[in-house]
Amino acid sequence: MEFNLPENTTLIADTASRYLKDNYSFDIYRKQIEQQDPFGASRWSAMQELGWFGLPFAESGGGFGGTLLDVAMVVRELGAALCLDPYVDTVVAPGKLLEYVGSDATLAMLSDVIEGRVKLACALYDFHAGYQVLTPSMKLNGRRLSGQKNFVPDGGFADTLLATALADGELVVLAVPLGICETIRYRALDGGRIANVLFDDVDITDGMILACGEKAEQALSRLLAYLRVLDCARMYGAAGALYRRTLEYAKTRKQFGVAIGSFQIIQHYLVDMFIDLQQLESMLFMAAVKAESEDVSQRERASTAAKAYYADKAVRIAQQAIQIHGGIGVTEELDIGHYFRLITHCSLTHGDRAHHIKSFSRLDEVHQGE
Amino acid sequence: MEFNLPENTTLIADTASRYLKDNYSFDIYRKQIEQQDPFGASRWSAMQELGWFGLPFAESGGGFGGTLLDVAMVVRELGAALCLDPYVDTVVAPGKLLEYVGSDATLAMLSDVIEGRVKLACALYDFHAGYQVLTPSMKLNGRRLSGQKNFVPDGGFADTLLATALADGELVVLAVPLGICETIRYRALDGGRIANVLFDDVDITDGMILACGEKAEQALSRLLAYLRVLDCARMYGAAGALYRRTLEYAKTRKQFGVAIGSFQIIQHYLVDMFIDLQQLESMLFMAAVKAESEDVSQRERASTAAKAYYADKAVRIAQQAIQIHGGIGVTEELDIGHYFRLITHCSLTHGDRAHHIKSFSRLDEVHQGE
Amino acid sequence: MNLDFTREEREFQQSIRSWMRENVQDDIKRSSALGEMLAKEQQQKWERLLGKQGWLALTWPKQYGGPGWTATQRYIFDLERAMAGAPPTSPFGVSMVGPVLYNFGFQEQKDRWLPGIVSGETLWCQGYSEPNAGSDLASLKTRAERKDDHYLVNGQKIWTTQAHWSDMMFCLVRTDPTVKQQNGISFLLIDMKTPGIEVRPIYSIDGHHHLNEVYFTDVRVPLENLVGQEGMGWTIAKFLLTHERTTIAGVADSHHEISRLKNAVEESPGFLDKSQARLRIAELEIELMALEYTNFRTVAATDEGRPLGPESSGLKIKGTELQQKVSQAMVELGGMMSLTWDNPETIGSDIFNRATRRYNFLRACTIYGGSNEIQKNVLAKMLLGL
Amino acid sequence: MNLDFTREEREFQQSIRSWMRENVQDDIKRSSALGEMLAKEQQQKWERLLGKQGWLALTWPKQYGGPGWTATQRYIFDLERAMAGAPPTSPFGVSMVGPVLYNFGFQEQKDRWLPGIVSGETLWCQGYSEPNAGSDLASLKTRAERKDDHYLVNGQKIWTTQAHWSDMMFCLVRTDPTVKQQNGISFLLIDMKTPGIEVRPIYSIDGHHHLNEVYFTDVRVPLENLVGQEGMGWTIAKFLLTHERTTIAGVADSHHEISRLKNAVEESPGFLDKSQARLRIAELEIELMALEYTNFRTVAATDEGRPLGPESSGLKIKGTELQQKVSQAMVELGGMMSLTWDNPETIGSDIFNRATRRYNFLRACTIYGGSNEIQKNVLAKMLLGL
Repeated sequence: MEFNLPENTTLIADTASRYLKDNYSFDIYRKQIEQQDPFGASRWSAMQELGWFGLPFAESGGGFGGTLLDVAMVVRELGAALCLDPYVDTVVAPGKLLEYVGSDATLAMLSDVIEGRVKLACALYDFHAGYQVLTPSMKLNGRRLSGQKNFVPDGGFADTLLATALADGELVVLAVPLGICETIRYRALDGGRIANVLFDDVDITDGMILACGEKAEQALSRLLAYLRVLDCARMYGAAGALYRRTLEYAKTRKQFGVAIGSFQIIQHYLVDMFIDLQQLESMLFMAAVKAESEDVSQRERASTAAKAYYADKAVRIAQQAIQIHGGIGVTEELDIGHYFRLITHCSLTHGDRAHHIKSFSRLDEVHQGE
Repeated sequence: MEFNLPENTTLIADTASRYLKDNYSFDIYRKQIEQQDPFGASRWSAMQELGWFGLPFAESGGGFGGTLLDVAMVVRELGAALCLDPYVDTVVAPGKLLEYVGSDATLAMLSDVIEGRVKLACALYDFHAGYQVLTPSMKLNGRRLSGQKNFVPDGGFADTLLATALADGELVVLAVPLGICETIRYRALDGGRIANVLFDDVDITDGMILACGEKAEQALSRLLAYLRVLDCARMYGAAGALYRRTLEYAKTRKQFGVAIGSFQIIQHYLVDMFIDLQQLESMLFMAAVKAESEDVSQRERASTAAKAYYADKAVRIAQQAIQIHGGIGVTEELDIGHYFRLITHCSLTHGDRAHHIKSFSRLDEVHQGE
Repeated sequence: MNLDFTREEREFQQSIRSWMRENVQDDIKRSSALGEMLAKEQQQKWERLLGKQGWLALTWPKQYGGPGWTATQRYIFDLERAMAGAPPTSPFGVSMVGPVLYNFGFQEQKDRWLPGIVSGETLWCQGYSEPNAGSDLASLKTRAERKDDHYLVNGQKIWTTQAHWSDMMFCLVRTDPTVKQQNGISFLLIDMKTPGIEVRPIYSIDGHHHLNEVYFTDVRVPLENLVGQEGMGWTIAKFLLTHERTTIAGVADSHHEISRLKNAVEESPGFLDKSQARLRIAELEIELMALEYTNFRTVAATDEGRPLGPESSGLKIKGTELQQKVSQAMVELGGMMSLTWDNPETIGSDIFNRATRRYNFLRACTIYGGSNEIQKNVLAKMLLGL
Repeated sequence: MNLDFTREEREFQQSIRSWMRENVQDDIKRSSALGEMLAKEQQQKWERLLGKQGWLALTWPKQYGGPGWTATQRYIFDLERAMAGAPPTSPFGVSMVGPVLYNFGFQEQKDRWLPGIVSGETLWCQGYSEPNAGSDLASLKTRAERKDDHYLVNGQKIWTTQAHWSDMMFCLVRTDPTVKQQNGISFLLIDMKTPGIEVRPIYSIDGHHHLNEVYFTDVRVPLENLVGQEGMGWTIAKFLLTHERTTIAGVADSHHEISRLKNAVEESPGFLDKSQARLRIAELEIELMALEYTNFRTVAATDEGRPLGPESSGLKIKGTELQQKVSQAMVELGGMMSLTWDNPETIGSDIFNRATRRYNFLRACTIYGGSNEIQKNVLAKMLLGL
């Protein structure tokens, strides 16, 4: 067993951290959440220059062969910086789906993603099916696609969706240009851009069907394990930032003539946050390593456990950070409340706590270490 | 609305408290839990002299017409005194069952209970059926009774059981002399006496069948609402005693040169206990008043809510009392740990927390005040 | 012991219910069903309507414009109000400065200010907190210097709820900086239109503007706007803390919220594990019951003229914790439907779509009015006899 | 980062597992399956068996009798031990006085005492707590007066686990009452057969006798039983607190307990809502995962020779809380089956029938070894830099 971040991963994380420090700020974030246009061309190309576009993907497909752990460290830094640039939603998620499908057509599309030539987003959810991604409510009848997709995190600028539907009860993954759908964009809880997309008897051509049946299901299953871990990574970045800010605040903020950190109750709150953060970090590392496993039960076990744990403990850290900050913590002025929203947001994407506890309870136990 | 204890109820509670102070003690309790014989004839007749035997029952049946609230205050004092004398199990519970059935035969038996001429116990549970009292696993085939009853709180001395069974799928309540059954007695968690009773093809005579079908079910439903409230009353007595002892301990016990009550964390623990105790008291009053209602939904709603709440908060108070006491709290020497066991015990009788939350979630909501 | 309402009380309840059914406007009901905040105009229209009925200053003695109700009636009114989807009324006039005025004010002050509160015409705000005096109020710094015919006020208040809506502020100011912290504080009424007052919005993380900073630069306040004597500010502030409020536990509004939650779950488009969700709601309902009956005891005690004990701190603590739990359950049971912020159309369920607004805002309810930690400190002192 | 065991480690695991399968006696397995405490004879027989294998003093340097394992191997051993239904070994000899002796003891002391620990022959107990010095150890009063060739010990210890089983006690005593609290404390080894020692049982609320009071009346302890110098007792005690223990979080035993709980639920006579119960167990398993991987990081850090940070306090806190939660779940999922205390036969499920024993006993695990509140105080000082 070896629990250190590989040198290369540390380098990736440090670079991400430095890049965000130099190129992102709470001010930029606050402007970004007010804008329809998510972010300028400059940060999009910066991401590409940093190698983030290729990072999650196998070298054989033109990627840089980074591990989920590598990607998670980037996403952790994005969370810590409160950065809304939709790296996961418009690069990682659709890219991994294409990679997991692994056909000639999807690998060709993947290389467009890596080169930054297309802007994709995954449309996996609708409010009828909820977190049951294998049974979307959208239907493909022959060549006609009808239904809707909700909560599509397209960053406000995707041009093509990778959407799921059922065709005769069988899952299909389609690539549909957004131009032929009715799209309503709005803001999500974390400030990012999200869309409702209506497919009103849309014509589907052969080339749009990327995968079906078991192939589609397997690709989706792998994708979701991957994405749950990135949810955790983002929450970890935010929770860590909250902890550091709150600790600092407790040291400096005075009440009744003394720093509030001198009150035992505040001390114990901080200790609880610290301990939970330690455990969250362990869960993140664990899940990042195991969620790429070939073994579906390992993937599911690790990623559902981590997400369920985060939806409890990271949320609690965010709540306590506000409580310790007092009134200032619930204002738009300070970043505290924004991290709080980010964490609530991530606790609900790709399965919430109840969903994951239930999934976990139905997995067979794998004896640790076997 | 009027929230004071009626004068008469206060008198009953004060008398019970004084009686127990004069006639019961932690030393007596400690001897009692070691003895097979539950308690001497003197406290049995004292109970009768105090009027407790008649208290729970209607005047028309020879009782004193006390309310559930009256009985609950007696039981609260028994809990506060850690008294194991099986008043509820051998007088109240069987007596109320007889009263609720309300036939000539059962009312005659009830008058024997009130006069102290019989020693009964209710045998409602077995480990197969668990808390599902309407579907016991014991079977009555024609005149032959087969099966077992567990967790029978007969105080170690009952001579006749009021037992439930199914006859052709229909619930029956029987009065069975313990002499014709195989009985194994042992100690329960709270130190009281409890029995397993095996019915090995036992002959049942006509007179033994007290009620069947809907009549039996209704009597049982009313009984259980009543008993849940008494569970709460006993826990309230114990939790109150724990709170007072813990508060006193925090004022006097020194560590690091100061009373431990001067530490903010201990202060907040105590405040939490105090606040929960307040709410527990409100729930007890509420449930005691409503669980005698003719309206089944009121009875169920009040008594299941109270019991579920107690199984959470009274348990938590008991845990915190130990934590604040430190090592001394987990010894047999001190009463703290014994109250702790009593509370755990009562949280599991007549339905545990999960059972009651589930029952409650299935009741229709009644708009408060209507 | 009788935990049911009397026949008279039930009749009273029926009459309030009918009135609410006829008088709560549709736009208010709609906002309430979605858990949205009202606009100033809606809120004030509603309060004026109540004022016209004589139903605004509920706890006040009849002579000052109270309806002469018992605490039980007030509780019933509040419950019916909440269940009808009407908002709570602003506490600053009727629950705070009003009682201060009729207890400590001169006749002229009563004549001048009480009618506007009773009718809902004058909107008040509370100038207590300062940037470095939140939970530690005694350290406040806003200075009111006595000049010939006025006080000259300089300083800053913060977290001033609805200052941007208000006509008047009641305010704690330091009139004597030379004496011990609490002693130099006075209770002053300030017209918000006085020159030198600047109100700056603070946006909360629910995306709304409730709170403000208020800056005072050489603001001239007439001497007759001092309530009581100079230096009595602390006494008055403490008086207010123990002043009875049947609504401190938020029972009525939690009833309303839980019923919204139940509706949302039952009408949810279907993917929810409803039996699982019902268990969670059952736990909340049971907690509300415990809170409600504890609150009833306070109400009953008030009706019998008995003094309030430490229960009321407990009610505030439990009540706010429950509000947070209910709002968190609403967010979490909403799942992805709670992810939405400014969606122009319903996605599955409006209630869930708006759930995080209230959840975010309610993080403040364990902070304001003395954080729950401070409440526990105070309560501990009483219990331990420190 | 590699979170799987290496091939060597897996082979090691297999060999330990086979050994356990063959060597854990049936009576021990039976007790363990029911969550019962072992008798002294069973416990000592087991420890001697491990001693014979050289598997008792796991963390010790090879020269003193340790097996030379990595922390990972020790973790694997502990896991396989627990899952095989074998008890944890007593910590007082191998984890406490042993490391003190080889770090602070004279050669003679090492020669005299270490072999008995390594072999499992000598049983030790820990004389720290006193009636008025529990969490506040520095205020201890047991006096050791230096005479010509011995210390004369008078005083009382309390909460002395297994004192009634023990051959030896290591003990904190006050050798100098004139200096500041911590400074006058020394670390003394006392033969439990010395005249003047009286051991009185304390029964715990699980109904068992683990704990004792130990009274010292003019007990003569040879001068050579002093470890280190006079006044070094506090230093040694602090050393022990930071001494590595891979088992502080109780991960292995929590695995075993959760697996017992799962068995009990799955084999329950049927009235349980099993899917409901499985959700509760899932939550516990997930918490255990978080604890386990945090523990792994400590283990890995130890193997790499990195110093332990504040994580270990966190492990103790989380680990004990989890043990309590698991035992509470076992009691509550047992329902009425948990009501039994000394039933002579199984009622539904043995595991549930005995569940409250462990639940009761484990209330102490957040108290002993420095209560969790004290642990948090210490941790807070480190975090806040106080």
